[in-house]
Amino acid sequence: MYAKRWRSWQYGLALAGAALLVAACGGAGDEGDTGGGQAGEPASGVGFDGTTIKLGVLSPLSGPIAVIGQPLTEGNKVWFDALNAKGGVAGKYKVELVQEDTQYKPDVTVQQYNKVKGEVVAFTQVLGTAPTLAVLPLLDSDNMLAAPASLDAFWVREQHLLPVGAPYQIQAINSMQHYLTEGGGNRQSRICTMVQDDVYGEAGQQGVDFAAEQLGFTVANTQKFKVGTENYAGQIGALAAARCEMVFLTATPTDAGKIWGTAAQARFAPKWYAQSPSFVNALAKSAVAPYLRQYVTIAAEGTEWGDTSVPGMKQMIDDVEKYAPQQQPDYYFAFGYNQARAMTAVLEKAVENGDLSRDGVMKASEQIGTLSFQGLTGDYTYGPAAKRNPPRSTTLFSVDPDKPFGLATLKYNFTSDAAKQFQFEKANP
Amino acid sequence: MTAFLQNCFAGLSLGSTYALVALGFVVIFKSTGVINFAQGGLLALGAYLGYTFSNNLAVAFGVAVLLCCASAALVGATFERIVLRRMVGQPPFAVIMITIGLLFILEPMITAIWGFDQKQITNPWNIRTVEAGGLVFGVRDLWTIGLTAAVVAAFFVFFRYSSLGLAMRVTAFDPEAALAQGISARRVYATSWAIAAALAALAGILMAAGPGGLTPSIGFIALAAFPAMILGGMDSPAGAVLGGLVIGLAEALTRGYQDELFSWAGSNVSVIVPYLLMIVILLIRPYGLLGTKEVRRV
Amino acid sequence: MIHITFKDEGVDQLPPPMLSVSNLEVVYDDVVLVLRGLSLEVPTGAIVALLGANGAGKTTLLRAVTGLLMPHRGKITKGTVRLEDADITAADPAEIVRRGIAQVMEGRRVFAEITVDENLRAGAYTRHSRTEIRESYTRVLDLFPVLAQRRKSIAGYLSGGEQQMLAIGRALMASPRLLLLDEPSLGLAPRLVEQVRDIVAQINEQGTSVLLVEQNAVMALSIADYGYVLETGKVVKDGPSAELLADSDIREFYLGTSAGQRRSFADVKSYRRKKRWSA
Amino acid sequence: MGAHRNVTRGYADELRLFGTPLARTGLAALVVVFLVLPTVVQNDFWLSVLIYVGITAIGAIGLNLLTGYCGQISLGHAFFIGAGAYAAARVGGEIGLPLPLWLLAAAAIGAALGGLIGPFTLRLRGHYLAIVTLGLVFIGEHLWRNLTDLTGGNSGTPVTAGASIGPIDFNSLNLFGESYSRNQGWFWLVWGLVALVALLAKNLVRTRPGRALQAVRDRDQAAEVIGVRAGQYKIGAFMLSSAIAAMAGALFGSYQQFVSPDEWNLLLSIQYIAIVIVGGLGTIFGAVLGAIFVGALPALIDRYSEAIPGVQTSVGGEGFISVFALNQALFGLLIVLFLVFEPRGLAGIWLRIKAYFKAWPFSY
Repeated sequence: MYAKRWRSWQYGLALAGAALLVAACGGAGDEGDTGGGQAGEPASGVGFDGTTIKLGVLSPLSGPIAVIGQPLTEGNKVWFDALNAKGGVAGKYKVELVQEDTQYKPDVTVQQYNKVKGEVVAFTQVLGTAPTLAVLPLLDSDNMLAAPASLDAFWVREQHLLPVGAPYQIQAINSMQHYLTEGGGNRQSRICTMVQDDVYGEAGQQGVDFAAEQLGFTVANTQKFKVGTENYAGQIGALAAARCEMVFLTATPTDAGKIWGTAAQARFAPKWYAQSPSFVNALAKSAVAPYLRQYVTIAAEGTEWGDTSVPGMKQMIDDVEKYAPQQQPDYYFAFGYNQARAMTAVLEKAVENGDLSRDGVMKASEQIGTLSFQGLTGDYTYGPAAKRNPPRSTTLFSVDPDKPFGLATLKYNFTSDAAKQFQFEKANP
Repeated sequence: MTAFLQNCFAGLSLGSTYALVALGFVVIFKSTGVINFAQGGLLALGAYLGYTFSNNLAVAFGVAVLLCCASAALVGATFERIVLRRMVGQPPFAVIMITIGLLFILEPMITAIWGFDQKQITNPWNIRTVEAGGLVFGVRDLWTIGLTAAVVAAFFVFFRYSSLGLAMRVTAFDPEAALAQGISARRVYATSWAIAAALAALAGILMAAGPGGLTPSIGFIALAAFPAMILGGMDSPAGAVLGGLVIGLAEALTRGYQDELFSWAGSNVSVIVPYLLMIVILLIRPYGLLGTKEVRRV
Repeated sequence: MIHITFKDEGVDQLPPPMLSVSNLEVVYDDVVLVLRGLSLEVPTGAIVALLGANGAGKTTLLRAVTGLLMPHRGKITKGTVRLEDADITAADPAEIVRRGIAQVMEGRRVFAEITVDENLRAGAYTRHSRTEIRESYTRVLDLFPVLAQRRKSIAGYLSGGEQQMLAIGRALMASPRLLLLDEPSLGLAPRLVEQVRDIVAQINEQGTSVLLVEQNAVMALSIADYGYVLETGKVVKDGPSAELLADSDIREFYLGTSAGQRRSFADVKSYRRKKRWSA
Repeated sequence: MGAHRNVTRGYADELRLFGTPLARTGLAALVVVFLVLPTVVQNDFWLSVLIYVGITAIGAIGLNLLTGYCGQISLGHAFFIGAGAYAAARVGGEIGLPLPLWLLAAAAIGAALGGLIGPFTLRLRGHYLAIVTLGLVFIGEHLWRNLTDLTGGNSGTPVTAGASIGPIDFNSLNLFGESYSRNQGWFWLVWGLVALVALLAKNLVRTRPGRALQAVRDRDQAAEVIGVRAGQYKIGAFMLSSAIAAMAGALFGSYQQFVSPDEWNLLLSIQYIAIVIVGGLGTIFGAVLGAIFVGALPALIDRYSEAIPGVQTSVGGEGFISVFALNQALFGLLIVLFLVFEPRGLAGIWLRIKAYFKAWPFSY
């Protein structure tokens, strides 16, 4: 009996020993870093087979946040479709997107990142603050470049991220400046905020607080709300009780619609300024449209959808008509389109350097200098992360159901002095 | 004072919704011993069906409400018939899990059919209000409170005086003895599910007709109705209604006085107030305000 | 075939039996065989007593007749149950009640949380005619004056005897042609046992056939026309009540009134052995 | 000596951890798979899926001790997982304690929190307990959002806890002159811990406290009559399960290197319950099987979604249902099917297969 047991353990140990031997020969080794030839044709390597460049997209393509992820990804696609039709990067390398659904969850994003990192040159979209923060350490250790699809201010200083557009804080600061100078308010006005209880909301709040310090006003009342709340009567009641004359709103469309609906119902009518992601076209066609028209100003960038006097918008509208005619006017779409433009600039530079490896892409991202988005968003000065300077301009819109995207320009492309003062820092120093 | 009353009104409106959902929980729990986690899914389904009736098929809103309640009731009874009937006699968590499974099946079906974007139900209330005594009353809120009161009253009349109501009560008490009277337990179970689903659907469409419109997350409200059910006592329909109103009022008042009284506890305390209240009450009364004590046998 | 002398008419006849169970086999949990080919009959208008020790299968027989095996994971695997001309083997319980069989379950099982009136209403669940229900209700209250006094009381607050009356009253609300009673005397004081017996006799006189399951054989046989003795799922003896009452084995085992000659266990065994051979 | 290999002679045989030679061979095979797999599957995607699965398995073992062996339904597992993750961030990352210490610290914090909640289990039964622990998830989420110093608030917190035991650093493993990737190292670390926790749990349930737990599950008052102090065991089981959950959370956080309050939600709790049920209640092995099944299935579907008809895999692509929706619906369907047709879960199926071969060639 004992002997028998011993034998089977021996057997097990022997197997284990053999396994260890096999294991010893199975190290990961290096991930295929293929250094490119100098300033010639870039050598093929991970994500580049000599003719096609593959880019990753990590986006919630399903689930509740898909309403953001889908148009964003469509924006990526339309840009690259147009680019490919012109020959591709540097006129010869086609771009192909590898899309993975993250469901907006950090752990799934990490898995999906691991899934595609071995077949792409860079990521042209990672959507969501938490998912981006979750892959950030991996980007650092893999020396991979990714374009985040959110306007968080701390992306500016991350070398492995390629942000576009003016961060949320800038939108808030410029809005406050506008309210105090042209919007009918003054330093004594009762200025309030309503922000969602997450990183995005905190960014808006941070902008308003910064503006308060710079412009010399105080925030009379702040209401935070949980994303997906069904009943906003309490918050609106509190804002009304605080006799707010102006409320800065940081929300996403679903919540914003409920908030404005509740406000309209409570006959609470301050001047609202709202962060760009708060608005979607559908709101301009909803029952609260008259209220929005009267009281709401949206802070965003660029120009009205369909304003062909701006070259970037003309190009985008042309591309949409050609490659995605079913696409509705959408703020997120434009964002995705801009992301793709920034990524293309990096790839062009990398091809010019003759190096499409990860190191080459990272190097190129530091070399692209100031990139113009043709009026779709402000020009972005790239370079080493410490020296980057994002655009600080904002365009204010009023709600107008007759416009394609439901927004009419109120004040085009301005930069407040306060916004110029804003300093950008890393997420987790 | 005005602010206080305004908050109370908001609380009553919210509490009515909780009461409807919690009453549904209790009806199912009392007669079948099952906690129905799919209630939120049924609520969302009801609201979306209401949207389809009102917007796509353009029936009058009142008719849409009736139709959505009826169709949700049908779905509820079908669930019971196809799946839960097989689970009689299984341990409670297994049955809880089954309802969670059903919720997981229901949710993607809803979003596959109707999508994720916000829908506006064509309805006569929208954001209309009436003003009285310095207070602003949303027409939809008034209807919510009124309809809830009517439906709850109708339920109690049904439960107390109709023979099916009696059958539900005696089946809850002693299923086998009820069976011996010729009371079909199957019919009682299916009826309970149908009633609960219809109540949820009503809550759903009332919410969807509000300023918020309709999104798939509407079903989450059911999670806050759990404390309402527990607070009142899981087997007490009156307790569910009471619990719903208490939770609704507590939530709205905490929200209203967040800045003055609760800023120390962090923002949005009101969101967890239902759970905190539930825990406090359970510490004092382990079977809720009106629940009956479970008999423990060795 | 059973021959019964009807007290009222005083003539021999062969009426179609109200209930006939033939060759019934019932299995619990797919493994435990409880009834092994049991056959019995309840003639129309008769009181039939079913005697037997604990575990003999009396309650199982009642469950099989009323369709209540399912909640106990039991199944009829063989044999038939007929109510007059209809085959009701494994029929739906509600259907069986509707056809005219009502049952007073062992342990009374009144709905303790609701009132006496509501209990009685629950008993009439399968009926729809309001006037007929009204009639039954008056009849029950006449039969049980004690219930008439406590119509609005919560059933759980009634005494044991009152609850037994309520359980019988509730069964009568279904206006049954056949009433099944499972141990109605269990746990009652002797005076109440007598009362229950008188009521059963009275119900029977009003035209309801009765199958009375009892361990109290004296009480049962004192009102029954015919009796069956059940052992381990089979009928081991049957006959007119008077005959059974006179039977020394029965006296020994169920009446406890034997003179004391045959007390040894071996004697018991002989009796059993004999019965098994003959079965 | 001549007895059949499966005959048990007395309690000592019955209580052995791995009774039969068959089990021992199976164990050896598992050890081989454990050692070799990361070197064969070098794909970072599959490795990271398996690492998450392993972490989940640890948490599921904890929940199974509570639900499967003690009969208490907890929907609050996500709360303890979250607590563990933040513990790793602070103790392992900020203070910089080594892996064994931050794991133990997380377990201690989990146990302490469980001890706070545990007394509820004495007063509340069945459904009431389920809903109260559900409340715990929401209250927890509120805490995580507002205890900014501890959790980083809404922005979340990086977790920089190290992963070395003595000289072995699992983040960049170097053995026998061969270097291994972080994912390979973590695979060995996590699955090694799975084995350790499973062994400890199995050891617990076959000894006196484990039998007491099961007695409490089956009838707590009866257990008390025969001298089991049900109250102590209930709280103890709750603390133990929370401690294991917190360990899983700590591993989760330090593997992912970043955590945010959105992750510790009700869905996570439900997923754990589902794992325990799909795997089979009251079996340690089942918890691991369930974790593999529930964790790897979505990844499999996702990986091969192109091949499934009617599934939309990209923006503007064909199909009526997204991969995510399909996953969710399948998940729900699986739970329902399992409970209806095989309440004993995967472990039950496994037992049936085993029983079949044991009795072979006889069908019964």
